[in-house]
Amino acid sequence: PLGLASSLPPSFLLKCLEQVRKIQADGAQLQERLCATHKLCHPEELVLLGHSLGISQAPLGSCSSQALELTNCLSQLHSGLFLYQRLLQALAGISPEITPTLDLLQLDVADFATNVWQQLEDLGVTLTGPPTQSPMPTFISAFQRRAGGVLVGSNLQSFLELAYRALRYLAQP
Amino acid sequence: ECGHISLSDPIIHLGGPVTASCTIGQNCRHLKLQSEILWKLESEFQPGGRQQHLPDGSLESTITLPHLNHTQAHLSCYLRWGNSLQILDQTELQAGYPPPKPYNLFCLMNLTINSLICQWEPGPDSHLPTNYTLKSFQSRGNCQTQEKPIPDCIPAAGQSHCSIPRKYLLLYQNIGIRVQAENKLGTSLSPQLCFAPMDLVKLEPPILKALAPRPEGDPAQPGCLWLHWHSQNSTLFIKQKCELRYQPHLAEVSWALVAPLPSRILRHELCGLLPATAYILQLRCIRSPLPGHWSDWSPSVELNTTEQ
Amino acid sequence: ECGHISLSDPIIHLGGPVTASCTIGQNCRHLKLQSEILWKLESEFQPGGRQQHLPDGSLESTITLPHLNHTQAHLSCYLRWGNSLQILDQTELQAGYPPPKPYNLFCLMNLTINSLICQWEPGPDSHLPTNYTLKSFQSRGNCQTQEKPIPDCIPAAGQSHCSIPRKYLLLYQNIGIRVQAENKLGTSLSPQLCFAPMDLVKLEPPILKALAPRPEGDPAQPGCLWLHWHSQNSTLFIKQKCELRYQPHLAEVSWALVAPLPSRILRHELCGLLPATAYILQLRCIRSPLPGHWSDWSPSVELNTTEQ
Repeated sequence: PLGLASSLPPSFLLKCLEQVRKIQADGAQLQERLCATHKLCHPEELVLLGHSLGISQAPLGSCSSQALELTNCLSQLHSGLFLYQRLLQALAGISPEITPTLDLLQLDVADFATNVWQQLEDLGVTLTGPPTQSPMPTFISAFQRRAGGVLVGSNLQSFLELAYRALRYLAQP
Repeated sequence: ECGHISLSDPIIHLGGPVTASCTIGQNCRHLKLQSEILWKLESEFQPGGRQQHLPDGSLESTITLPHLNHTQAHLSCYLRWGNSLQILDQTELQAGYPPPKPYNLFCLMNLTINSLICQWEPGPDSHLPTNYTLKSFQSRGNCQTQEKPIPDCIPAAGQSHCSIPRKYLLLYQNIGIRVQAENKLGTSLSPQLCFAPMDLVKLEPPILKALAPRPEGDPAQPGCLWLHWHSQNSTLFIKQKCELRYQPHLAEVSWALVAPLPSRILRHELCGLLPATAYILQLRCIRSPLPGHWSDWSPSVELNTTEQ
Repeated sequence: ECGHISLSDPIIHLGGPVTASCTIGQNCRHLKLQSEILWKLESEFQPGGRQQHLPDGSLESTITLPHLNHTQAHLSCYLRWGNSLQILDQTELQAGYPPPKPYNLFCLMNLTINSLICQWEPGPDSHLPTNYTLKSFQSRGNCQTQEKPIPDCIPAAGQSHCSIPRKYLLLYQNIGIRVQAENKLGTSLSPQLCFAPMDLVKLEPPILKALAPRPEGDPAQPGCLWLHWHSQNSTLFIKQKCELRYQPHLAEVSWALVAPLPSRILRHELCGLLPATAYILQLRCIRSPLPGHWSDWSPSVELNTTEQ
């Protein structure tokens, strides 16, 4: 892809792809647990609640194949990961059965965000500090945290799907 | 917050009724509050929700489930929104019974680990998280009056036994003790026991050993065995009596018993046995004349009586 | 206090000298301070005590043991009193070596328990209580600079391994790590390792299973076996390669190897084997092309090839 990725160390993209797959697996387990333990299985039943809680989705426009520009894509990827890391943190106290899965997912997202951030720095991209901090939703009941978990998990999976396609495109020899 | 379920009490008697109401605040104007509120218990819709507009403009549905037969269930409040159903709130119902009275409270004083070990039967499952506590106190008389409280003994989760360390006990003074069971639907107490810990001492099994027949003097008597035994050193300070049981190894013969016997003997001659037969012998001891519990039987010793 | 031993240092290099002095304060007038002070190491008298009266009237004896060869010993100060010997004071000497450098530091990232497990060789016994600590930090480059410290990992007593929980790790960033050994005679450090935890991932063994020969179509080929395998679900996100080894069951034949193989195969036909022979097969996998450690071999599967 136009030598876009030539400026990247060879293993960086392979590691990113592996990290995306790991986060997707963690995310799937979170959704599976929320369904089994709390009968919250369908994100489409929580759209209304999502609006009222203000759970936003992270944009990844500059990673779509038409407008793929490496540093913009990586910057947007980092901002999105940073947003999801904060959203996952806001879900703390979701429920004893779900907490271990949520903690691992959050660690993996933070891990991936750090990786992308450091690669941007190594590429000499001057970042003005952590991305804009949009306000986090406040969950006032256990149910809202669990419903929030379903919505954030579902949004994160779609975000990662886009990211995976872009990274795989960049990783093509 | 757009929808909120409120319950009379989230803890319900199993099989009993539960009434819940789901209120949609008028701050959810974008919900065009003509929609229908629906109820689900786990994943099944529940008919019978009575819906009304409240003076403050909010919308409320109230439902009564006559008999809740789930020990744990999710109750969800839905709103029909366009052609989709939206969950507005969900609450977890827990149903069970008040805790049954614990029974068969039984205690033993173990001098090896220096603790009073008590166990009990918790009774049928109340389906609710239930905490058991062993409550005890030192008492002069027959435990009607409390002399000095003893700290509560909390068993490990799910266990029906607890050990009170020696430092809280006066071994020769009465202790009043009972088990308390407590869950969100109530508390119950086992009958109280009143005893001096030392009177429930259970000794470690004694040590029983075979002896070679008398080397000098009379030839080995056929149908006789020579034994010696002593109880554990840690309990030698206790006056005890013991009993010996024996039976031919293979025969389906019931045990024969020799009692009472002293707690230590250097040389005991057991006769009247079948010659040339393999016998199994065991010994146990009990505090005596003061009260106590029988020790377990000692590990069995296998001996053969001599030929005719 | 009538007699007091003071030591330059109670912790001594094994084989090294130790100097002690025993002082009898003049507040012990009843001891008629003309008596002789004697020294014992364990139960043997030690000659060479130099005795003197101090200005303040107290009596002092000083002794130097040139080579202390006990790792632990009691040093006692005696006074001849009438025709008896009285112990006035006693102190415990400990002798050993400074801690040797721990070596062979080796780490594995275990994704099942989500920890980085490191082990090392402590080296020869220093004869002194020695504390081992796994010290590590996150680092951007090749671990020359410390980005963020990681809490010390303290192994269980007597153990030479320690696990760093995932929450302290960035799996894809370098970590600098070394073992510190410390006792009262000094501290030593193992050589430092620098790696990204994920590059030391050791996968769980894959699951290898036998398959019935192809039911439809071609008859079972003699000298062939049908297998399928997949790695554990928890590691499916990792690109891996695997290798298969097999050998006739009883024959002392070395393993034959088939590699590289993908990490999951629904149906693999292994041919070129001896007909009507029992074979043992095992599979293992490794992260690839990114670095990692080989998994253990899977539990062996035993299969028989068909007749000719």
